[in-house]
Amino acid sequence: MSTVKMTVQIGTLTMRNPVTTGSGTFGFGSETKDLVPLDRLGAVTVKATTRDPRLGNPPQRIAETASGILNAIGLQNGGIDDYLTNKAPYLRDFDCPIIVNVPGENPDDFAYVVERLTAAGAADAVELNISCPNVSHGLDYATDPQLAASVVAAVRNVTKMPVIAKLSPNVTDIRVIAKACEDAGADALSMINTVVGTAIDPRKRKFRLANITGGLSGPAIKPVALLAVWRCYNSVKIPIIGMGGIACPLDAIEFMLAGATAVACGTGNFVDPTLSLEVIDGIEQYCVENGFADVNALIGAVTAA
Amino acid sequence: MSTVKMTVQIGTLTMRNPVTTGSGTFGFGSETKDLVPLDRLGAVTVKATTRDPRLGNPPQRIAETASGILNAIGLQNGGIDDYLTNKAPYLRDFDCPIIVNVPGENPDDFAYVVERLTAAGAADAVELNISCPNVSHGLDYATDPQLAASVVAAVRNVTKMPVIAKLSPNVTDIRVIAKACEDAGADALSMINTVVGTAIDPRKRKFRLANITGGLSGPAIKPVALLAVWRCYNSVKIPIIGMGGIACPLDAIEFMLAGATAVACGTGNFVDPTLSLEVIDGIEQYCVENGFADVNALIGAVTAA
Amino acid sequence: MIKKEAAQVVSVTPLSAPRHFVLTMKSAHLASHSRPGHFIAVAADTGSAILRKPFSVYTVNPSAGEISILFSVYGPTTTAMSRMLPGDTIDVLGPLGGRVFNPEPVIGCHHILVGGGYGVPPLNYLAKSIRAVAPDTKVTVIIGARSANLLVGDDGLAAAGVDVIYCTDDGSTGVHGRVTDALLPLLQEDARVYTCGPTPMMKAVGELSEAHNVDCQVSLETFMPCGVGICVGCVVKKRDGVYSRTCTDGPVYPGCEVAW
Amino acid sequence: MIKKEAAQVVSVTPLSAPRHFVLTMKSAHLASHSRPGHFIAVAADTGSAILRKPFSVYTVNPSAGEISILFSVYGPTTTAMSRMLPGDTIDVLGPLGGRVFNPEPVIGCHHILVGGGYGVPPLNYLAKSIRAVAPDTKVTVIIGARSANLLVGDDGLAAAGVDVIYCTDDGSTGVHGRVTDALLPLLQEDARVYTCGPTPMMKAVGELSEAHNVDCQVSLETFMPCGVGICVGCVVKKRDGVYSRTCTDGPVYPGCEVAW
Ligand SMILES: Cc1cc2nc3c(=O)[nH]c(=O)nc-3n(C[C@H](O)[C@H](O)[C@H](O)COP(=O)(O)OP(=O)(O)OC[C@H]3O[C@@H](n4cnc5c(N)ncnc54)[C@H](O)[C@@H]3O)c2cc1C
Ligand SMILES: Cc1cc2nc3c(=O)[nH]c(=O)nc-3n(C[C@H](O)[C@H](O)[C@H](O)COP(=O)(O)OP(=O)(O)OC[C@H]3O[C@@H](n4cnc5c(N)ncnc54)[C@H](O)[C@@H]3O)c2cc1C
Ligand SMILES: Cc1cc2nc3c(=O)[nH]c(=O)nc-3n(C[C@H](O)[C@H](O)[C@H](O)COP(=O)(O)O)c2cc1C
Ligand SMILES: Cc1cc2nc3c(=O)[nH]c(=O)nc-3n(C[C@H](O)[C@H](O)[C@H](O)COP(=O)(O)O)c2cc1C
Ligand code: FES
Ligand code: FES
Repeated sequence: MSTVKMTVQIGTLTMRNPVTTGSGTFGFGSETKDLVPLDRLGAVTVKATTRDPRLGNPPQRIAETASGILNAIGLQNGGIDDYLTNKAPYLRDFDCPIIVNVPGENPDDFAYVVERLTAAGAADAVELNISCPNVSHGLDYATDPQLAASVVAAVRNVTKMPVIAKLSPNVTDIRVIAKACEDAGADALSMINTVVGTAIDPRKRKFRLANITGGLSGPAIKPVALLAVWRCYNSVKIPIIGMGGIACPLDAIEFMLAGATAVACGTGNFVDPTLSLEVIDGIEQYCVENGFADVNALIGAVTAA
Repeated sequence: MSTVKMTVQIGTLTMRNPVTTGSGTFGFGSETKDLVPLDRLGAVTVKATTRDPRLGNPPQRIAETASGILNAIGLQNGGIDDYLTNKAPYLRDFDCPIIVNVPGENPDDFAYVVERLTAAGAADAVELNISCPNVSHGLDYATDPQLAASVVAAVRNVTKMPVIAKLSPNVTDIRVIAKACEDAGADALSMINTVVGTAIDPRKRKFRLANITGGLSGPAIKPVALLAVWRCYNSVKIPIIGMGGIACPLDAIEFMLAGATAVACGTGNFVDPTLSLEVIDGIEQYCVENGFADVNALIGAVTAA
Repeated sequence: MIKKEAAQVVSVTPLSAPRHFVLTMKSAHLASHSRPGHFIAVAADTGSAILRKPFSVYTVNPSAGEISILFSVYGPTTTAMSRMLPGDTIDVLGPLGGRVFNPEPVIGCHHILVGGGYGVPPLNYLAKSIRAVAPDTKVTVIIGARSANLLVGDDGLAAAGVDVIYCTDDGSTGVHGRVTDALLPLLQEDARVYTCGPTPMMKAVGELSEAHNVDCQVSLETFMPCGVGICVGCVVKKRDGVYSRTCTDGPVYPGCEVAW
Repeated sequence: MIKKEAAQVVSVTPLSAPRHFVLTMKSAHLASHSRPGHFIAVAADTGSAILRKPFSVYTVNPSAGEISILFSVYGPTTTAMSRMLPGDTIDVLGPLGGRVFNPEPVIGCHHILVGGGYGVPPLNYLAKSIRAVAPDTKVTVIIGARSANLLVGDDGLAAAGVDVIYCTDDGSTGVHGRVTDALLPLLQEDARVYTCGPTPMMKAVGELSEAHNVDCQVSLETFMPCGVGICVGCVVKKRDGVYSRTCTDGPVYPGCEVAW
């Protein structure tokens, strides 16, 4: 057994290691139960849960691009009732903090879902998905500091759980939104959500996605995500959960060096559902090999070239 | 010989085919003279030319990322005098329109360089680089519609040449900037410039670029570029020169289907300096195979999935 | 139980159809747990193909601890697979699929399997496994293709006592026409239909069966980004309006459930 | 004249140093136009390595129309190269380099070539070509490495009448010490130094030569994204403060021009 201290803090939430899953890329934890014992994760971040059930967008919902994928799932989910009845009990069987991703069309929606989660004790933290590019108006909240703050404030009122604001890279200056969320009472930030884009099938002369636009994720966006983390790390004091293109342990290290306190494996789970386990082990090994007794020493430790 | 009509119009500029080069990715045309006869290109877009010579940023200036590269060249160039004396005469020996890329720190800078180019007849169109992420303040003009318009207007005053505004993807809504440039008198838009990002060497725990941040280009950004083109195609009436990750003829077709009148090969030139020739031939062949007598029929011809 | 394995490649054998191969790998786990309709997801280390690609189980050999898949070379993953050598390892996840072919009751029916393209491999496995359980049960496999040289996947069917009917669009072999032409006369009371292949074909087979009140199971081959139910990217619309994950709710559906 | 070619691979031969190979290809063009210090840029179709990677010309055989490069396996490009088979094609651009080694006047000097790592291949070519022009001229090659098993690239030097001095950090063969230890006693009036290898080594060799008023040519091996002068990403700072493109203004510079 190594003696590296692997625990990190996201507000009042203690993670046994810095690794969680990207919302929407790991289902509700049960799908890959044969492959990933949940109690090994720092936390499990589950798929978006909305006030009402959502059908989602018609297929084609995903297209492959160079070192990435575009997705336009459209937040298909069974709604908060379904989550509380059918998903939370399973998740609660594991010694693993649950982060529930919450989208909404207005501050009340967000607050309603968070209130239900709080009352039921069915989450250990909430991640406010103010930045989903695949539903109408899904983006507005993440592109305007006042709107973003209004969502955070509404949720802050109804829960003592750590509130994590998930930011979009599709803005001129992500620091402005980060600061607004911090000031409104967010305990942490998670970034980045997907980058808007599209793909065309030149032979058919049609868009590849039924929704036309989608969100780009995967290794292609890692440079964008790393810069977002680094910039926010230097602008706010609250911890950051970094994600965007993590495909191996060293990618996760890059995020921590850029200023992330924790990281999430997203699209990488599709290629290898056991990626998070590999990343946990890899981070620990990196600490051992490089003489870090505490994984927290990596946070923001990058220096100029 | 095929009978496909390949000429396209960028304002008053006639291109014999829709293919030009991305500024900064093809030097001043002479470097690859053994490989690319300039008079085969629709136009040659040369490296940024500033009022005064610029040293550029210290190395490391380029880093490889997944399906892309980050660059922070910092606009190294000899200035307008050097261009007029040492570069333009060479370029003028070819039957190929010259588009000169012009950055600047304020509207006067832009106007000064364009005035000199106009007076000397040393360009056939100018591309205003209001969006270079690698110099201080380089981005401001592309992120604010009023500032962008002020540059276009200043240049519009001093030249009859087609004025092309080169837009940045690092904004919340590129359509707003596009519209502002159109209203200020731009004859065309070119998009996209690079996407800001960074990369870290996890073993050394240092940034890979001396400049810390760089501009991401290459296939990784193609989905972002295609959407920018499609959105602007539906928002403005002036023609668009599309670029971002073109690596083969079908990529160029995607850009035209999304609404680009012409396309530029950028980073792809580094992998294959003859890429533009391949793209020209490939577009023509695509038209033949798909029954298009005029390449202009491809522009914006994409339909829903 | 789904496992991720670095399975050892036993052989990669080219077929007579151009660019088609059978890849056999060692995997005691897959060999003992794969049922007809199950698939596996292959991650080829090609650098550019970031997603796993699904392949139906074609043959299983539990005693040798081996399974095979049959594939045609299309993009980076299948190109890499075609270049693998015996002794190489192949990164596979499986067996995948939440609902597979259900031929019960096996006895007393005429099982008609209708396939085309890469829908043939799982039907081959299904046909042979029905005959293995019930050697007297009538099993017919109808295989369609544009032309004779594109027909694949009848390996060992005749030997297993399965009737095989070929249909080609150009008449270069077998029935000159579509698989539905061959299917129609067989849609008697005892018929049960299973189909896998291109969507238009499955739709036609499903609708024809439904019109004749014949039970039809369709195995959908949508684009499956993850294969394990976590991306919700592989959905098909069902007649009740719900989008269903074909990887874990399928790939096999009652034909009458699908909103084609 | 720079050409882009799909050259035919003649052989890929492993060397005794681990993961080192010599790749020989057919190219009449490269064989007749490559001078010592020239390099070629290889695009391996690996899917993920988007940039070409530069490799110094190691040996040329103009009569056979063949050239060789010597490489060690590091990332995707070199991995792909190591797996190439005779008859495969390799996508190369070359010869590249605006300024190459200049050994003129060849006669009357003691040419001292100091290399390490992948700086050895071009020096090997230079040493042999000096001896070919002036068989009586004194040529010494000093090759440094951490340890004996990492020494590469002395192929045919002794046969060409070149003195070879090995230096190893661990003393496992030759001089126990750095290349500069071996160089120092040779820095006489007739000496001319050429160096290629890791930057700290070249810096030390350049400064030592300069201190002894000996002319020194350094061949820089910076990261070269395009290799043809169009990206301005490969620059080195010169003492006059200007950033110079090592691909087309170099790769060879007078040591005294470089701001190390
Ligand atoms: C359940 C199931 C079982 C299958 N069984 C077999 C089998 O037994 N044998 C067989 O040969 N094939 C089978 N397939 C199909 C197989 O998965 C594809 O042939 C495979 O994806 C090709 O991979 P590739 O890497 O060679 O090409 P790809 O790299 O996948 O193809 C190149 C491009 O096409 C895109 N693409 C590929 N497939 C699709 C799609 N369906 N929709 C949209 N875009 C797509 C990719 O995103 C990529 O951009 C099956 C598919 C499914 C869903
Ligand atoms: C003029 C010149 C001549 C050369 N001659 C030889 C030779 O004869 N033999 C030989 O073995 N090698 C030679 N090299 C070095 C050779 O180009 C590298 O070994 C090669 O880049 C390795 O390619 P790869 O694809 O295997 O690894 P890469 O894919 O290039 O390496 C993996 C990662 O490292 C990064 N990387 C690689 N090199 C650098 C660098 N220098 N600086 C920063 N990042 C880097 C890449 O961007 C990539 O992310 C030469 C280099 C130059 C400039
Ligand atoms: C298929 C898919 C579905 C996603 N669904 C959600 C979601 O419901 N809520 C959310 O906040 N982010 C969602 N995301 C974004 C990811 O959580 C993550 O922020 C993003 O993909 C970047 O990380 P990656 O590159 O590692 O995937 C989704 C991403 C993908 C690919
Ligand atoms: C090394 C490098 C230098 C560049 N220099 C300039 C420049 O001087 N002016 C400019 O407007 N764009 C510059 N660009 C941006 C390109 O012209 C192009 O807009 C961008 O790279 C996207 O296209 P690509 O993905 O095909 O490279 C540069 C890009 C690269 C990679
Ligand atoms: S393929 Fe991912 S949910 Fe079905
Ligand atoms: S490598 Fe591109 S200019 Fe030198």
